[in-house]
Amino acid sequence: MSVGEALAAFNAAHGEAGGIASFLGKVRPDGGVRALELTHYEPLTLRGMEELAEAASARFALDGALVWHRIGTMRPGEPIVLVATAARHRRNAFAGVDFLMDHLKSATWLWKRERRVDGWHWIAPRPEDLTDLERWK
Amino acid sequence: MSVGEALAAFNAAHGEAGGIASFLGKVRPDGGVRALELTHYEPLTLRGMEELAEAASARFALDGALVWHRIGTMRPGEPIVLVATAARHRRNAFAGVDFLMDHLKSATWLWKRERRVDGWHWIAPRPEDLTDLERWK
Amino acid sequence: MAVRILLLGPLRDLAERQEIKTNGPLDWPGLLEAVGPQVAAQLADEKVNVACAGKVLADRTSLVAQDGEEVALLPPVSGG
Amino acid sequence: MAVRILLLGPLRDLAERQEIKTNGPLDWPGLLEAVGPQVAAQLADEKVNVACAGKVLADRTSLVAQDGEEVALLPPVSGG
Repeated sequence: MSVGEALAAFNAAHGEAGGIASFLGKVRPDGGVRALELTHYEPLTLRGMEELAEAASARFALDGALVWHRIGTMRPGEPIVLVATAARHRRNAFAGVDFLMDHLKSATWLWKRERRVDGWHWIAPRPEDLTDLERWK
Repeated sequence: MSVGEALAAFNAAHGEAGGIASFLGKVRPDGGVRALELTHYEPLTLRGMEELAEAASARFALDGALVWHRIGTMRPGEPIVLVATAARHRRNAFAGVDFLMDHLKSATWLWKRERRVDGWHWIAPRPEDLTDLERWK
Repeated sequence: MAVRILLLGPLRDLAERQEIKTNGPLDWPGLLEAVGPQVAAQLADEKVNVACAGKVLADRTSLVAQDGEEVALLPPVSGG
Repeated sequence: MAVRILLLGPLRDLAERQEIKTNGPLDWPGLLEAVGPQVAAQLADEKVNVACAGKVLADRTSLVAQDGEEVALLPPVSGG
């Protein structure tokens, strides 16, 4: 299922929602990045993402939430993450996507490394990612 | 062109952007709304939307912006408005969509009325729409 | 050739017409007279903008529309 | 049947292996010994979480893993 198909299905599933917000994150080609690799810990990662979607739905009165994250090796321009929310009011839909992305960035069991010309480099969360996460506490 | 096709084309056109945020606004079926009618003033509306997209692009360092608004009569569940932004960083993409939607709601030459069981009613901007707009000043 | 006065949004319903034609040049007092008392009362609200020849006027009372030009009365908007 | 210790993310590279097997029951001092000094040094950082049998431990030093259970060493995450 492509990103477009997933969004179309999510939209069709929420015909009564006033608004649908989404975010698609892709591998950026800058900094000489040749590839990105995402790994997870299967017994924890999916369950954590399900709990995250439930937390967002309750907190922002969402009609629904879509939370996708790829694992494996991806090349520049390829999608990594797709989040969508359906809500009665647009500000709730926005806040839901914002909340979900901040938690996928720095509070989900995923590890990211990039391959540059000189080999693989692990990516630590940036200080601003952690500041972003603090906003929801 | 459907909403899904428009988003897919926008995504394809911005392969180098790290993130793409979007918002789709639809006619809500609640409050007994049978139909929504949007009118515009042709010599001003499109030009105003183009200026708005340029302002958002400059302000949030966007790689691109998609701003669509339908006019005419729409039924519950149908799309009214579609906004998408491409940016290097997700917070910029989010802010761009938020900014564009606030301005489409209450600072674009569009007038909205809804048909309920007792006839047509003009919709004035809500006080919170104007407060939302103030945030960007 | 005349001045076309276009009524947008709720003003269209209030006036029960979409358009009024009158002879130019048309200034602000002339506009208030041409649209009739009901619409003129609405124009007392500064949130109703006036455009002439495709430009919104910063000062509505400075209106001078020539024959062949379009004047648009733009009440508060609501899109999205 | 043994305790499997799984190394995630950067710890996998540091240890140059993905998995260490040892005999249960395995407690916190036993874990530090089993993983070797380099990984043990990383575990001094409280931001490295430890899960046992699919649950993240609130207090890592309370670890008691039985034979057949999986222990996962979870360094700081970075997704999205």
